Formats: sequence, C-alpha cells, structure tokens
Amino acid sequence: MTGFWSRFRRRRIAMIGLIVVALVVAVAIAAPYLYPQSPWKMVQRPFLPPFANALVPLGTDTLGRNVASGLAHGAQVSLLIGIVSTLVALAVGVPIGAIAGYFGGIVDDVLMRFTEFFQTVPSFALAIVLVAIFQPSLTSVIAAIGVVGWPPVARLVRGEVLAQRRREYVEAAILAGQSNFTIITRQILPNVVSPIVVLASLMVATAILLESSLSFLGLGDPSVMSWGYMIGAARTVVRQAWWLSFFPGVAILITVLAINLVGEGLAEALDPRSSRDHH
Amino acid sequence: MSEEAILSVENLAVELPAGADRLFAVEGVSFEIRPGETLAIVGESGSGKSMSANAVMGLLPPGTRVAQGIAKLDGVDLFHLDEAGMRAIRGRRIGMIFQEPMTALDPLMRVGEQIAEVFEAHGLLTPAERRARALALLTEVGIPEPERAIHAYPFQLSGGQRQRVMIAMALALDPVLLIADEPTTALDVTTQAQILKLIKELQRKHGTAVMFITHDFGVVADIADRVVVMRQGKVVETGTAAAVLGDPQHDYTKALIAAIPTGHPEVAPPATPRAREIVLEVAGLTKTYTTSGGFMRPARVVHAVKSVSFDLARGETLGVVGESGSGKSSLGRCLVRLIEPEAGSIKIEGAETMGQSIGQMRQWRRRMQMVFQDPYGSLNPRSRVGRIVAEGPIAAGVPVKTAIAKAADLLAMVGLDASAVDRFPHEFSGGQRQRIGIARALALDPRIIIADEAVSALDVSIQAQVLRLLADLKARLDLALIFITHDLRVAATICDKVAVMQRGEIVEMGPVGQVFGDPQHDYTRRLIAAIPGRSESGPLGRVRAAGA
Amino acid sequence: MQTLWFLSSRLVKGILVVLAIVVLDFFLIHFAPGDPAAVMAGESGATDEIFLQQLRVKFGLDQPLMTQLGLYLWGVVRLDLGYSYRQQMPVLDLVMDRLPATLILTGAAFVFSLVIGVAAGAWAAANKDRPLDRAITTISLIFYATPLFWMALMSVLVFSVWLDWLPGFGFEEVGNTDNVFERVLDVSRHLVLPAVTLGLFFTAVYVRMTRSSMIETARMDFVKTARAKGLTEGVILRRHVLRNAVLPVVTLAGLQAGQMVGGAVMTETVFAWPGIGRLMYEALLQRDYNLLLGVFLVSAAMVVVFNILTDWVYRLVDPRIEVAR
Amino acid sequence: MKAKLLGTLATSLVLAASVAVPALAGPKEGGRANVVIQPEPPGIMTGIVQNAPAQMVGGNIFESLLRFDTELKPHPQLATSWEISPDGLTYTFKLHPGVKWHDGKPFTSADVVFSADKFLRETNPRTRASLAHVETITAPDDLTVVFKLKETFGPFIRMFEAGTLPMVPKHIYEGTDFKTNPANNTPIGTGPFKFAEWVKGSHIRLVKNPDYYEKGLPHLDEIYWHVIPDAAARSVAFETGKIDILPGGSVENFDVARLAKTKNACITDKGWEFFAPQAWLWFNHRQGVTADARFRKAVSYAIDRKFAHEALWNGMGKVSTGPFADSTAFRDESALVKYDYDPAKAKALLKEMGYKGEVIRFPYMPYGETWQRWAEAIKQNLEDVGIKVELIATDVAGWNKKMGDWDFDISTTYLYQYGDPALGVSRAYVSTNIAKGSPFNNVGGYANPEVDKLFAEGATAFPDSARQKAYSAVQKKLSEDAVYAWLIDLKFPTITHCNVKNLITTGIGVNDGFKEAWIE
Repeated sequence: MTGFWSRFRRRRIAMIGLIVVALVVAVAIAAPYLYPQSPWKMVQRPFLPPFANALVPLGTDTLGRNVASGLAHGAQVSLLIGIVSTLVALAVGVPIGAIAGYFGGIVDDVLMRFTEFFQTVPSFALAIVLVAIFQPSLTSVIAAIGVVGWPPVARLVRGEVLAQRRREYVEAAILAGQSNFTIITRQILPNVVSPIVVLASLMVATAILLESSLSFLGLGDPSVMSWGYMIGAARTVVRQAWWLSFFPGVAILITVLAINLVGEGLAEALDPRSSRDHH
Repeated sequence: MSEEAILSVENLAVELPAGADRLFAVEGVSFEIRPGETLAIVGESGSGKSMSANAVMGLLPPGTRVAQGIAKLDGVDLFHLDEAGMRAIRGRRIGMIFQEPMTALDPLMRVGEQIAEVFEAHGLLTPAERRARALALLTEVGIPEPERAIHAYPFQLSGGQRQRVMIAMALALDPVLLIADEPTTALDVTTQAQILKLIKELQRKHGTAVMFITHDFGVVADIADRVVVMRQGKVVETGTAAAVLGDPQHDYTKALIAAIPTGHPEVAPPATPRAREIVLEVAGLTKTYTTSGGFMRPARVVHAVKSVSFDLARGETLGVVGESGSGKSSLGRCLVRLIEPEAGSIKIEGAETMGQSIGQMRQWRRRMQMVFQDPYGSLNPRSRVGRIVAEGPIAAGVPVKTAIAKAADLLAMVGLDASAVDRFPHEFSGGQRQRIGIARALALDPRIIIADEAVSALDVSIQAQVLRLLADLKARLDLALIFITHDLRVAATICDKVAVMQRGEIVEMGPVGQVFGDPQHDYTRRLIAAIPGRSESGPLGRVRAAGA
Repeated sequence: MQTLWFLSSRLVKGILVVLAIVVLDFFLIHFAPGDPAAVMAGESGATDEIFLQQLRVKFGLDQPLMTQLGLYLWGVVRLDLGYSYRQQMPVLDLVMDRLPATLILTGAAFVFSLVIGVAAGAWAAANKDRPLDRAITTISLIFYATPLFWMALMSVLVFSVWLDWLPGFGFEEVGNTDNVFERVLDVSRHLVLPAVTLGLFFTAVYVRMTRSSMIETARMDFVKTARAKGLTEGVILRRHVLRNAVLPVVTLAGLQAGQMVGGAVMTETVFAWPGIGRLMYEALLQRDYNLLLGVFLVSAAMVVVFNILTDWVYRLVDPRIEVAR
Repeated sequence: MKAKLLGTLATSLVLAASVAVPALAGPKEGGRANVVIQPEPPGIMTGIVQNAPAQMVGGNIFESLLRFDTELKPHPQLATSWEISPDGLTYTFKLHPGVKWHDGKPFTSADVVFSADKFLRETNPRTRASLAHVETITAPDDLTVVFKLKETFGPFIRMFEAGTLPMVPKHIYEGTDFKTNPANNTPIGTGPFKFAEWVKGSHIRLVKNPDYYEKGLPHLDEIYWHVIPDAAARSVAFETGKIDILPGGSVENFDVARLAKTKNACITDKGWEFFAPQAWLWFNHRQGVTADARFRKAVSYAIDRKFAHEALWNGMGKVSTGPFADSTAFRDESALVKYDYDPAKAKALLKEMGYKGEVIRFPYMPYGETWQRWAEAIKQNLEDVGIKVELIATDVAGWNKKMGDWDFDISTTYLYQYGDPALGVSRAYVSTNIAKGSPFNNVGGYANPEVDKLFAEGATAFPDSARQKAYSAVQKKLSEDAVYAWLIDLKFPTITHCNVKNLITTGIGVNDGFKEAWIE
C-alpha cells in the first residue's frame, strides 16, 4: 500500500486532481455551514451579476437565489449521485461479470447476451426513459445511472476474472476443495480490485456528467439543487445572465476533470507493470 | 586467434534505471566474435546475457543505457554512432532474431512484405526485386510452398515456420553478424533441432558470425564454438566450447553443468521389489473439444485425450512426455477432473470416481493433488503463503489455526523458513514458489501427486533442486507421482515409467530404460533424436561419455 | 462465402437483439404512469370521459397489454411501427422523416471525432511526455470532462451569437434556394456546430485510446523487430505501430455508436436539429408510446448496424479474425 | 454566407428598381411571414386537433361564422349578419355568398349544419358541451342557418369562433372516419390561406388563397411556421431576423424583456382577451389540511404574486384577485374577498388551525421553465410561513394522470375562460364536473350546492343583468371559501419585428391574425 501511495504521489497531475477532489468534497461537506439557508431561498433581487455584492459573490439567478450557495449544495448532490450510482452499477456489474467469467460456457453466453442487450440500447436514452417512468427523484436518477452504468463493469470484471480463471492458483483452489463462491470472492476478486477501482473512479465522473445531463433536460429531482439543474434553468437566460450557466458548468468541468486525473493516477499506480518492479 | 574479430566488446556496462535491484544490468563484459564463428552466451535468467546483445544492437529497453565500454564492428564503435548510423548497421551488418516468433512478427502484415521491408529500409532494390528476393529467402530457410507462404499472415504459420521467417529477415542482407536471442526456447524440441540445424547450415553457407544467447547447455553443446558464461551481469568464464563444457573452471559453471539432467535415473529402484499396490487405474479416458461451428459450418473436433489407459502403483513415478498440444496437460487435468472427461474410468484405490457428484469428487480430489507449472500464476498474489498452503485443510473443515500450524510444518519440509507463513508469494524466488506449491499439494495428505511441467519454468540449477526434493518426498511419503514434462532428459532423470503422448494418444509406454533406450515408436525416436547436446560427437556428449 | 456467412449470422443476431429490446421497452414504457389518451385529450384544453374512452378504443389502448404487444410486434414484422397518437401519422413515416438528419449529424460527428481523435492521439503518442503530448492530452481531457449540453450552449453563445460566424440552430435556411449545391453548402454550415460539439467528447475518447494503444503497441516485440531491420522511427510508427494500435480504437468506436445516438438527444435539442434524438425526447414527454418505441427500435437498429459495420471493418483490417471464427 | 450575400444583393437590386415607384400609404402586398410554432402541432385540422399551436396554424385555413374583437364584440366572417330572437332561443345566420372551399367546391349552409351537428359533436368535447343546449340546427336555404335552443344560454353567440366551431367541408368528411381521413393532413378550409406543405420537424408552409371572398385580402403571399424546439434558439432566430413573429408563449418569459429591447422589436399582450387564461393553485378539497379553509387562506396570503408577476411574467397580465379573469364577462371586483401578500396573517391562520408540519405534495404543472420556476418560488413562499412542501417533477402525461387521479395536495394550472364564465369558469367549480381521469374539470373536488345553483342560473338567465346577479354572488362565495389560490390573469406577449403590421386585430390574436397583416 505504501508502494502504491508513493507511486501515486510521484504523478504531480494526479496529486493536483486529488487536491481538487478533496476541495470539492470539503465544500460539499461544509455547504450546510457555509450557507445554512436553503439554496432555494430567494435572498436578493433577481439577475444580480457576480462580484457586485459580497453576500452573493457569484450573483443571483432568475428568482434571486444565491448562485454560490447553489454551487456548494450542488456539490453535495453531484458527489452523492456520482458515488451512489457507481456503487449501484458495481453491485449489479461485478456479480454478473464475475459469474460469467468464472463459469464460462452457457452461463457466460447468457449473461453476456444480456449485457450486450443493455449496451445496444443507447444508454442515455435508456436513462431518460427510466427516470421519466419512475418520476424524477434522487432514487430514480441514481437507479437509472446505475442501470445504464453496469454493462461496462460486467464486461471488465468478466474479462479480468476470465484471465484470472486461467491462472493456476484457481485450479489449485478447486483442487483444495473450495466452493465456487469462496474461490470467486476470496481468491479471484481481490486480484481484480485494481482495475475495478480505476473504472469505478472514472464512472463517478461519468455519473456526475450523466446526472447533470438529466437535470439539464428537466429530469432531476426538483427538491435538490444540482449543477445540471442550475445550467438547465439558466439555459433560457444564457445571454442576459452568462454567469448562471457558466459557473455550474465550470464546476462540473473541474470536478469531472479532477476525478479523471485521480482515476488515471490510480490506473498508473495500480498498473501491474509498475507494481511488478520488485522482481 | 589468428583471424581479426568482426565484433569486439570491451568492458561493457549497462546502467539500469534508478530503483532497480542493482545498479548495472551488465558490468565489465568483454568478448569478441570472429567471422564464421558461433559464440554462445550462456546464463540463467537475470544474468544479463540478453541485455548485452541488445546493447550491441542499440535496442536497449527504455530507461537503460550503455554507461561504459566500446563495441567495435569493423573498427567502428557502435556505442558512438548516431541514430542514423546505427540504423544503417541494423539489418544490414547485424541481423537479429528473437525468442517469441509469434510476437516478433507484425500480425497485420504478410510475411513477404515484412521481409521486403528489410530491403526497403536500406533503400535497396525495386519492389519487384524485393519480392523475388523474399521468395528466394523463404525457399532458402526451408518453408514449404514458399509461393503461398509469401502471402501468408504470421498467424497462419506454425511457430517453427515463423522462426524461419525471422531468420530469413535477419539474413536478408547477408549481415556479418547474426544475434540470436534464445531463438528456440519457445519451440518444441523437434522444431528446435530443425531450427538449430538451419542456423548452422546458413552460417556455413554465408560465413556469418553468430552470437547465440541461450540458457540451455544442451544447445550450447550442439552449436557453439566458443562460450561466454554469465552470472548476475558479469562474465565468469570464457573459452572454447570443448574447454568450458569439458573442463569448467569456475564453480558456477561447474554447478550449472552438474545440474543438467543426465538422462539417467538418479533414484535407485527399491532394492527389494515389492508387490505393486495399484493406487490409480485409468481406462479409456477420452476428452474431445468441439469448436462449435454453428449451423452451416462443420464443427472442428480436436482429440485432447483419446482412449488413454494406464495404471500407477504406490511409490511409482510415471512420466508423461510429449510436445505441446500432445494432450499431456489435458490428461493431467482430466485425472483431477479440472476438465470433465467424457468417457473412460478413473479408479482411485480401486473405487470408481467417474460420474460422481461434485461433493463426492471433493473427497477424491484430496487423494490426488497437483503441482503446477507457473511459479507466478499458481500462487494467489494476494494471499499469504501460510493461508495458501492451508486452504485445502480449511476447506475440508480443519480449524484455521491448526491448518496454518500444519502449513508451517509443510513449508519446513519443503525447505522453507517457518517465517514464510506470513509472507506473500512475490517475496519468494521462482524455485521457492514451486516449493510452496509442493507444500500446498501435500497439505491434504494425497496418495498421488500430479506434477504438470513443474520445473519447466525454472533455471537449470533450481530445476535440479526441485527435482531432488520431489524425488525425496515421494520416497519419504510413499507417494505415486505423475510427472508431466516436455523435457525428456528431466523425465529420464526422475521417472520409473514413461508414457509418450502424441495427438492425445499414448503411443508408447514402458519403463524408462526401455522406452528411451530402445524406442519402438517412430515419434519417440524423433523426440529422442532431437534432444540438444545429445550427439555423441558434440563436446557435451564427449564429456558425458567420459564422465558417465 | 465467409463474408456472406458472417453478414447473415450477424444480421440474425442483430434482429433478435432488436426484437428483444422492443419487447423490453414495450413493458418498460407501459409501466409508466400516464395515459396517452389523457395527453391527446388534454391538448384540446377540455375533455370528458366519453371522449377519453373513444380515444382508447380508437388506438387499441383498451385491449389487454399482451394483445397490444402482440399487435405491435406483428406490426413491426410487417415494417409497420404503428400510429403516433400525438402526431396523427404513421410512426415509420415520422421516424424516417427525421432519420436522415440524425444520420448526417452522427455520421459527421463520427468521422470528425475518429479522424481528429486518431490523428491527435497518434501525434501525442509519437511525442510522448513532451509538451505537445501534454497539450493534446490536457485538451482532450478537458473535452472529455465537459458536459455536452454546456459545450453546445457555450458554442452557440460564442460562435453564433457573439461572433456570428455560424448558424446556431436548425438544419437549413428553409426555402432559400432550390440550387442543390447551395443547399448542401447551407446544410453544411448548419452542421458545423452540432457535429463538432457532439464529436468533441468522442474525439477526446479516441485521442486517449489511440495514445495509450500506440504506447502499448510500441512496447511489442514486432516493433523491436522492425527496428532491428533498420527502419526509421517514422515508418515504424506509421506502418507497424499505428495500424496495430488502431484496432482497439475501431472496436471502441463501434461500441460508442450507441452513446452517440444518446448524445444526439442532447445536441439535437439544443441545436434544434430535426433528428430522431429530439423526436424521442418529445415523444417521451408526450407519452407517445408507439412513436417512442419506434424511435427506440430504429436507434437500437442503428447501433446494431453500426456494430456490424465495425466488425466488418475490423475484419478488413485484421486478417486474423477471418480464420479464427 | 456567400450564397446568402448573393441573394441579398439580388433582392436589393430588385428593391432599387421598385423604389422608383412612390411608396403607397396602404398595406403592402406580397411577402412572407416567418413565424415560430411551438410545439410542433400533432395536426392542423382544427376540427380534430384543438391544441394551441394547431389553432394558430389552422386559424388561417379554417373559419367560423363570426370573429370577435378585443372587446369580445362579434363581427361578421362567414356570416354576413345574424339575428337573435327576443326570447333568446333562436339564432338565425345569413351566410356570405360566393364562398368557395380551397378545392373549389362552394361553401353552403349544409356545411354549417354538418360541421356543428355531426363533425364537431363527435370530435370536440368543448363544442359538444355547448351544443347540448341546442335543440335543432336547420338550413332553410343555401345561405341561411337557424340554431334553435332548448333554453336560453347566455354565451351561445361566443361559440361561433374559429377555434370552437370551425367550418369543415361536408363533401370531404361525410361518411368517413373523421379522425383518419387523409384530408386531415392536407386540410381544406375556406380561409385566407391554403395549406401548401409540412416538413415534419422543420416547417409548415401556407400560401395565399387567391380566390378569397373578401376582396383585397390577404396581403401576404405565404406564411412559414418554423418548428424550433429550443427556446433559446427561438430567441436567436428572432434576433437574427430569420423569424418575424414570436406568438405568445414561444419564448421563455425571461427572454421577453430582453427581446423587447432589441432593435426593431415590437411587443403586445393583446390577442388573449377571448381566451383569458387564468393561473391558479389547485387545492385538493377531499383530504388533509387542504380541506381546511383556514389552510387555503393561509396559502393564499403566503404567496407573493407580485414578485412572480414581475420576475416571471415581466409584468404582463394582471395579478388575480378572484376566480374571474380580468377580461372575462361579469367580473365583479366589489364582491370579492381579497388575499394580499401577508405572511404574518398566513402564520396566524396556520397556528389557529394547528398545522403540524404535514408535507404538502406539489406536482407542479410541467409546462416549461416559467412554471417550474414559479413552483419553486411558491414552495419557497410556503416554506417561509412554515408549510412543508414536496415538489414532484412529472412530464405532461404523468401530470395529467396525477391530476386526473386526484393524487396531489396542491398544484399549479391555468385554464382558458373563453370570455364567459359559463364556458370557461364554472367547469372548475361545479360539483357535476367532478370526474376522475381528466386534469381539466373540477380537479380540486370543491362541492357546494349553492355555487352549483348560482352557476346554473348564470348560464341560462336572460338577459345579462340577471346573469350578473348570479355571477356576483358566486364570486363572493368562492373567494370567501378561498376555493383555490388565484394567481395571475395571464397574457402571453406576442413579439414581432415592427415592420409586421396589423397582425393582432381580434380577441384570439395570432390565431386568426394573418388575414389583414402585411409586412413593410
């Protein structure tokens, strides 16, 4: 683990990403203390430009709500949805991929057809349908992003498990009389964790993008302030109030960028090629 | 020493990137090669033999660099040439072939074009002439149907054919020096013999000097004029092949030569032959693979194991030999039912195991355990060694603590320190890992051990140690051993009986002396003939004859 | 023969996948709350139960679900995708009307992203760890992380509103000319912003993929062989590394086709591009079941066709596939 | 760009040539109007499709017997004159002679009888409801039609408007399935413009009817209705000059103020008098706290209508004070109990009734940005006085379903009042109009026999003074009960380039505005 950390730390750009992610997390956690009032609260006259009033440093929106407060509270939502939906995708994708890769044959065939099937449907369109059907809410958005997100996980896990499955330690475990479940969970999965972690980190970024797209189309939870919502709501006034779509857009861009940098840093630090340097 | 050396390397040092386990990959290495001569550079893995060759070619891996030394080719120091100068040398003055003929050819390009590229790289000939030369070269290296082969993609050729293409490419411009980096290691023994023969022939015909890098003293004996022995980046001994093999001066060389399997049984048969107590009886075992064609396309059937029958008694060692694809590994996996055979009978201690449920099978598997080939892949990198060894007993219901304590004992038995229990596999060397694998196989107190190429991935000195351990354990624990290997010398060293497999079938089976001494089947004879270093006229043969 | 076999087997597979998708979607969408009859009736601003019932009977909405599904499937087999309640037109006509626009948009975005992506990725790989590589990698990462709709919004603002270089919405200036050449020019001008916006994300994906694939391939043995022949780095890069490295990118590009149709929903909405992406969003909001299913079907079929084409290209580039199958 | 430049050059040459002729003071003939249509209508046969965009386009193709000006006074259209018998039961219309359908067939009284008695009775529920008062429709001769009523029905004359009672050709529809008749896609009317083409997702084109019976009309050669689904894109289109006319509701309210200030932009809120849309907040009277009048009053006090009127509606329209919209007949300001913005009163009322923080479900109307923003603002207003609100996002279908199933506590809505309380107001209040499945009847479930009786009186009383009495009483009762929270009497501004002249001339605005319009 220390080896991993020192390898990760060596990549400056990944460290910058990590620091930015840490900042976003800090803002998300601090949001209720920074802006104890609801971000929906109309606090000033509408369309106040940024840097004009110290109390609303980033200006106000169409209803006179504080943009800075919205950004801070939006960070919470974006991160929450990004992380939870990724967990949902992992919860679906990892078992399917592991079972397909481990058992192979007809089980693999069936599961992979099933996965392909989900991949053939344009995923964004599917997400729209799911959210619309279950009515926009935090739960339905998370579920929809998770549901469209799992096929790549399943494919990755299947591939990795398949590769591990061919290694002799798995045969040794079978000969030792271990059950399939034990072999998958105790022997194989720990060896597949690195690529899953890398993929998961990138999926968090993708999920944040997807959530913002859904909110932009008006398919977000109407009770939670999110960055995508802010841009969607500002779309029609983009010309008289550029800051309303600009700041949340930049917030998404920076967060997603930073998570990607961390993901890449993880990928390199966890790369078997670089971790094999002790022999 | 009358002739002028075409390549002379002096005091070469190659620096490794920071953080590696040593400062220099190669240090203070000097050697020279004269026209028409074959210089073998021998050493175990990590000895720096390939690094030296790559340094000469200017193809060192990224991060490493020549720190010191000169390499004079025709009086020009290669280490001081610029990139363009070096490019003019590569392919034209020095040709090179590599270990893996599969990956060394561009998979997307027809082999004819790949050969023609050599001429193109040096701006020679017209495209039509290049094609003609490529065809001539393919004919010269003995590829069947060269007119067709020229249009083939690498994947359509066999390993041996691919290596021939590589040789054709390397020799296309009649270089003065050919560097061959373990060119036969990935090949079957019969193919290896053919390739070695081809290199020799071409060398004679073109007068090329060959720098031959290998770990196999048998190959050295067959091909080398002079030998450089390397160890951990340094040259330990240099001399003519006859001198080095026949009268090694350095302890390391001596040890290496001593470790070569002699091809004679080392374990004396029990003084008093006792009644054979059959532990395993196999009859008509069959496994075929059908590549599904789908409708409209005929399915392809491969016989991995075809009506194999044999029996095995307590204390006996059965060697299963054959080239890759002969089905010997499939046989081993069928026996422990990692692969489900489709027909036949497997009786362990008289009880039929075929057709039994998975639960029942678990019981039988404890009687028959396996030692695997890959010292890296056969141990879970994320498990501690103690746990790896104890897994079988734990799965069988033994309390974890007890099982781990027993694992420590087993590890001691295979010659490892008790502290090994808490360490991870990557902290061990290849030989040590194989010992861990053996300890694991023993953990369930089996009657039968199947060793599948258990020493193939090991350096020769380590190989000898592991073989000795296996033989020792077998005798001590009164085990039956099935030893699967492609190396006939190894088989001859350790086995009582040997079965020769070809295309899934046992073509010949009998006591080792009988099979190897008086082979009946044509295939067996071919295999034996192809063993490197076997020829009685070679230096090793002479040594062996004298010593044995 | 091989080719014929390949095509027909892939086609059969593809059709099965598409049909399965239709069935799934059918149940998914019918699971949604909302009565299409109420939507239709709602448009008139006032309505009564008699009227609603009339509408339900008219469009078979009073039938059991399985019957509706059966009728629909039977229709699909006869290339009849049903009737859009809301638009009062056969679904197939509506979708086919809109399909060309989407094909033009996604096709342009696809070509743009693949060409630029592979070129830039290869360029970056050739200059690995130099400033140029860093610049390309950084820019592509930024595009990768930018929300598509935001990029669309900002590009309209900058290039259409502020700079007035390009039209910011629509397919063409309607009714301006009958001259084919002028029309093509006009459509192309309208195409630039949406296609580039849609393509940029995928460009970024291909840049990253090409770059890493190139670097990976450069480590392969056959590259060393090529060096041992005395080939120059440029030739090695183009002839050996790039060709091999492009294979996984092609595979990825095929898989991304589905994503691109999804992205088109966003792009078409912002740029008022009259394609099926927009049609789909409208249909969904109006609960126009048949239309929605039709768009789903067609876009899934598009993805399947894309996948088959990719495999086809892959077979052309990689000789190993032909025999291995 | 070049092609456009060349085109412009060519046009300006032509213009230069015509400048020599002295400019006329009257309307300029010819030219094309580029108009936005949003959303793309499902069809433009207004006898079948009644949604707003369909009416906007179809209003130029189909006509009714009368037109109504911005004061809602009737004017001749297909009827040259009309007569109401003193008992208010017989309506006799004289038709315009020499009127031809777009396919050349003559328009006669038989078409009127067919349209009213057969076609619209089947296809248009709103028309069907009004026609329930009709006993017989007869055609004594080719140019005379007589409607005989069963009882007096005050607003009956207002039916003869293009959107409610469009004339459809008998010779095309008789004996066919009206809904699937192929002519629905190539509509045939009597109006000043003829259908030319419809490229789905792109545009609808109408061309001048050269045989139009009103001499000298229309002035324009053609009308292009452009489908531009994105609101921001519609604004850009107007600014770049591609679009001349933005009908009400086609750009987001936030953009209206900005667009109004751009060069050559003219804005009007006229043309909505007939529809008189009113926005209010539904209360579900059936259950929970919303069944309590004190709670409803508290909500009515808590909502800052003035803020919404200014921030969301650019000050267009008027803040509502009661159930009758500003331009609806029989509105009586003096009868109303008024609820001004007063959070303190709201809090006091909540305290009095013992509101314990029950969460109010608010599936707001999903009709675009403004409505969502408004819902957010209302939620904030309510939370400021301590009411807990859960916003529920839906799409149009889901919302219709929720409202139709009465699955809500409060919700925003707006309905047209069609100038007369009997046509557009009573439907949301009378208990006979409580039925599951529709989002447009008495969704709140308010049931009061006294109110039912007063509305019934108001509809059938004769003459108008008798109606006024009943309606004043109703207004008093409804506002006392705070039945719903009336928000704003909406006006949707029409934005045009100022060289578009004479566009809005009647109470239904753009819906039949192109007949007399010209472009300078």
